[in-house]
Amino acid sequence: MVRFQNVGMRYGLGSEVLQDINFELPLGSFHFLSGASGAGKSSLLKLIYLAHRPSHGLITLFGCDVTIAKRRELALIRRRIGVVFQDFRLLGHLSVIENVALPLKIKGENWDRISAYAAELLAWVGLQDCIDASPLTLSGGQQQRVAIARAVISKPEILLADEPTGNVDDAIALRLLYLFEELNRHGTTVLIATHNENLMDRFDHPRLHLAGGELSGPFGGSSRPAETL
Amino acid sequence: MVRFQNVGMRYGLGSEVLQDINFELPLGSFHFLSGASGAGKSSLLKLIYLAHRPSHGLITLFGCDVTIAKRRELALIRRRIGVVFQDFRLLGHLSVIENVALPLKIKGENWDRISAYAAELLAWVGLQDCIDASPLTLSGGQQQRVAIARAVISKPEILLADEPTGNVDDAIALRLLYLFEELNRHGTTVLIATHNENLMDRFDHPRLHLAGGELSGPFGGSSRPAETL
Amino acid sequence: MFSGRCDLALDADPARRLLPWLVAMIVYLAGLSLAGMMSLGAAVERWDTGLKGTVTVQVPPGAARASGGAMEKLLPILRKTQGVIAARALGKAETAALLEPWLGKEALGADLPLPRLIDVTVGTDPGPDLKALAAALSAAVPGTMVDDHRKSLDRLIAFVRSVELVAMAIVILVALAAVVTVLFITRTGLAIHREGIELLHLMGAFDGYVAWQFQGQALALGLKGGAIGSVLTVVTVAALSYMAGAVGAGLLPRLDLGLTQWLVLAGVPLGVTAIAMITTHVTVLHALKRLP
Amino acid sequence: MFSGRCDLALDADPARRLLPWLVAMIVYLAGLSLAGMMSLGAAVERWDTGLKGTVTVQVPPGAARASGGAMEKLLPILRKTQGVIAARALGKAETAALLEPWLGKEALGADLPLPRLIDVTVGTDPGPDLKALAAALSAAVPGTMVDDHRKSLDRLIAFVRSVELVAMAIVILVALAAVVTVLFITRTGLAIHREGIELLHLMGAFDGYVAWQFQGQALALGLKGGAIGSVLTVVTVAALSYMAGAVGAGLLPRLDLGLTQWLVLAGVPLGVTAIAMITTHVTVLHALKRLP
Ligand SMILES: Nc1ncnc2c1ncn2[C@@H]1O[C@H](COP(=O)(O)OP(=O)(O)OP(=O)(O)O)[C@@H](O)[C@H]1O
Ligand SMILES: Nc1ncnc2c1ncn2[C@@H]1O[C@H](COP(=O)(O)OP(=O)(O)OP(=O)(O)O)[C@@H](O)[C@H]1O
Ligand SMILES: [Mg+2]
Ligand SMILES: [Mg+2]
Repeated sequence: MVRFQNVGMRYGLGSEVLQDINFELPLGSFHFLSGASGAGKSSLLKLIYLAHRPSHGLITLFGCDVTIAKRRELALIRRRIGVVFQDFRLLGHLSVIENVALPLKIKGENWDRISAYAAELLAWVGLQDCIDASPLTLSGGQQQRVAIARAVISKPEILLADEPTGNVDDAIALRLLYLFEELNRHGTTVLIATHNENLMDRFDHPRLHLAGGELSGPFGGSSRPAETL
Repeated sequence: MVRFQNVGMRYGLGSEVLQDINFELPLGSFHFLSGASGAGKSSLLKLIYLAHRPSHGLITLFGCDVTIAKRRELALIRRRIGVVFQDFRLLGHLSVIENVALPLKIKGENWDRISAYAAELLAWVGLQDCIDASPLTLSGGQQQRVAIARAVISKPEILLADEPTGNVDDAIALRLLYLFEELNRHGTTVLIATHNENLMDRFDHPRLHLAGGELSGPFGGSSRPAETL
Repeated sequence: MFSGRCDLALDADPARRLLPWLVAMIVYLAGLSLAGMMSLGAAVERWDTGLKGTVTVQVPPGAARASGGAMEKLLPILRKTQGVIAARALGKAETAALLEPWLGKEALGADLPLPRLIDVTVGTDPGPDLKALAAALSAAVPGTMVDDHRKSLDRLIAFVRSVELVAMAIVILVALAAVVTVLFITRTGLAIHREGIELLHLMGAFDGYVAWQFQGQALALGLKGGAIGSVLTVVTVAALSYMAGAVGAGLLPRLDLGLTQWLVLAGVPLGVTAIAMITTHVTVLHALKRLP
Repeated sequence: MFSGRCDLALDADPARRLLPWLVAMIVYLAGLSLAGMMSLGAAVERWDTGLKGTVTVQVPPGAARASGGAMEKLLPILRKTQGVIAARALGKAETAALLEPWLGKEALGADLPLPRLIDVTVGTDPGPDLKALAAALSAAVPGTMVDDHRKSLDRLIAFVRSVELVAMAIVILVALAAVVTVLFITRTGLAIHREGIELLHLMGAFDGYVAWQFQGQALALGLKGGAIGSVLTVVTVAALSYMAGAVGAGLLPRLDLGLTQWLVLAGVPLGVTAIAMITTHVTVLHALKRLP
């Protein structure tokens, strides 16, 4: 599903934020990604959702080498990945439900087919009353839940969540993780970057740990570690 | 210091987010503010830092009724309040140290007097290496720490922090709270809105709790509850 | 619920309501300059061709009196000359009418002696050798002059041509202003909506999907502004045309435009719109290509 | 380290590099229209005052011959008339020079009889009763005409005035365009920097502190664009002036401007800058007043 081989990454001309990362996320795995603030968790996710290119090394997504993929292929790969951004990135001039439905709209799907599902999803994250509001009028935690609904609506094959519970209380955080587990049961590969030790402790999923630009942890969950490939 | 009497608040023509809030924060007190996502924590803080006006009731800051204060007086009151916004609100085109120094610059202070102190503060929150970077190139947790440094640099008489530890790990969160306690010891009145039960448990400060638009808790910390005023 | 394809709310920006007026003003200025240029051009053209085919032979009154039957001597010479198509002596009334604007009716009514004039129609390709002709004619009747009207008008035409150049420069400048304005608007739009664009890109939107949102707006903007500007232009040109007609000053170029020229004017808003679309397309795709 | 007072990086926006050129074009168009308007106005003025003070009395050649000593009869009448300041009979050479443009050198060289002309300088307040004068003169010498030059020029002046009106409309329009552009820029700036503005406000910045950041930028923008536009205007006007001078067409208005008029032209960029500053100030303060 996702395979990194000797991947390094830097921003502009700075020093390498990530060095020599090797790992594989098999189909249907569920991982946490931990690390101190500034360790490079978001950077690692950016590489997977193709917002940034590695400075060296090989990244394979869905069996496709992303460094040689064409622009249009990259767009199609991006559609198979759902992302919860650390800073939400909601569009303030669209209503909540339009924000949530955006990934499907980009795929060219019909609004009628979308809207019922989007509303159901919003109810699940506890936002049934805010469907037609602007995200700008929502509280921090509500915005975060909209971002999560948007990331999962297209039933992505890979779900990347960056600190998805930083602005909600523990009860909602648990509920959101159950949602991720539900998706995972249906085949989605999940990777969640978080600082919340408490939350990670409650779930029995393998943890990847970033420190000093290097990744350690039980790679691959139920599968072999990437080094041996 | 801060006193609310029968304060209600609504956004636009919506229903009341806060109803009949009564409390007082005495000089030098330290409170946590808890409540579910969307309960109105950020809204309550907005009333204190004068970003929003109450729909009814009386708010007194530094002994001054804010509904009748002149525009210029309000600006001067704002300068005595430091705020950590839930969404940071850093200016991307300024460097980190310029962002941190902004409150002092607005007061018209001299750059030379400012810069040494700003650098020291940034070192305290662990950002000595990012002084001249743009906030846009920082990780989520780093941005949050810049926002905190900016809120405290002018040694405000009131410090309001909205979910100031949502993007940092527990070790840094503790360090930040020690910073707030240090300020509090020097006389700053502190109010911190947070979901982090763990963190609140570690400190022995009174908690205000928001639910259903109403506030409950041991008002005033070491002082009398506001109801009896 | 979804309003078309506008994920970026480019039209929600309050400043955008001003933009059609900016475009309208550009179209108006361009249209006015173009109309002025074309009508000047048409006037010059008229003078030019009107004069090209005729030459006037003038016999001063004294000379005419001195050599009796000047006309009879001159006309045969003219008719024999190669390149001369027709030569016709003007009667007294015609001559008086021609001179009236210069001398006034009353002067002519008095006994002012008039020169005799011969109106000569010449071919242009090849034309007659006017110098040789003049020599031949003044040999026959001393004092006879050949006036091909050119000298007196060449200076005027040169000036008008330079005014035309200025008008053309203004048209080019205004087109440039249109490009700069559209570039500015597009880049501002890109700056305002940078995050939205990046988001759409990261969700897997194709470049065309994003570019179209900007282009569609440019189209609407260009058409709306163009329509306003065109109406203003037409009204102004028509009013000027009417005023010039009422004044009836034959000396001055009239603002009467042919069908082609009205079509060219109609092309101005379409041109501005096209410029807007193309500029937008190039700018947006250029910006998108920077995203990985 | 702090670059002046710019907390909002209004100039960091890449689109902003285009703005001085937009302003320059506005200044250029306004300047050109103004220059054209003023030189037309000056020409009309010249014609007007040049004509107001003089009246020409014309005695046709026949009449002059018929009543011997026409001058001796007419001059005393003129000098007695109220409002006439001076009356001077023109010599043959002067008359020929005056008529040359109409009749050509050669015609005058021949024995064309010339009318006799008297150049009369009249007061304007009160002027002489020209009708009564004409009657008195033609009673003394039949055929004498009084020409106050007005009729022939009034039509031309009317047309030129209408062209002037159009030029003025363009100046006003361009000023409007300047206002709209500045409004657009300011509002766009407000939209882009809304969060920054709100932040400064919440930190306790006074309204003037925030407004100044925008105004300072408008000032810089106006001055830079104004300078470019002014240079372009001066170069163009000078070039046109030179061309018109080279052509030497006395009929056409020359682009020669007096000191005052150059000062007015110099005022254009300052005016645009002032408009920019004021518009910005009003817009920003208006937006700020909405914040609690
Ligand atoms: N756009 C950028 N340009 C330059 N440097 C960047 C950029 N984004 C992040 N960095 C730097 O890269 C490092 C890793 O950042 P990253 O956002 O990946 O950390 P993180 O693990 O997500 O931290 P956090 O938990 O605080 O969000 C940081 O030192 C940061 O300063
Ligand atoms: N600008 C606004 N306009 C309209 N409604 C708003 C606005 N901001 C917040 N609200 C509404 O007010 C309620 C309280 O929001 P508030 O941001 O105060 O919650 P909160 O307690 O801070 O929640 P969180 O912990 O998720 O940040 C929410 O229901 C929200 O939808
Ligand atoms: Mg991060
Ligand atoms: Mg909040």
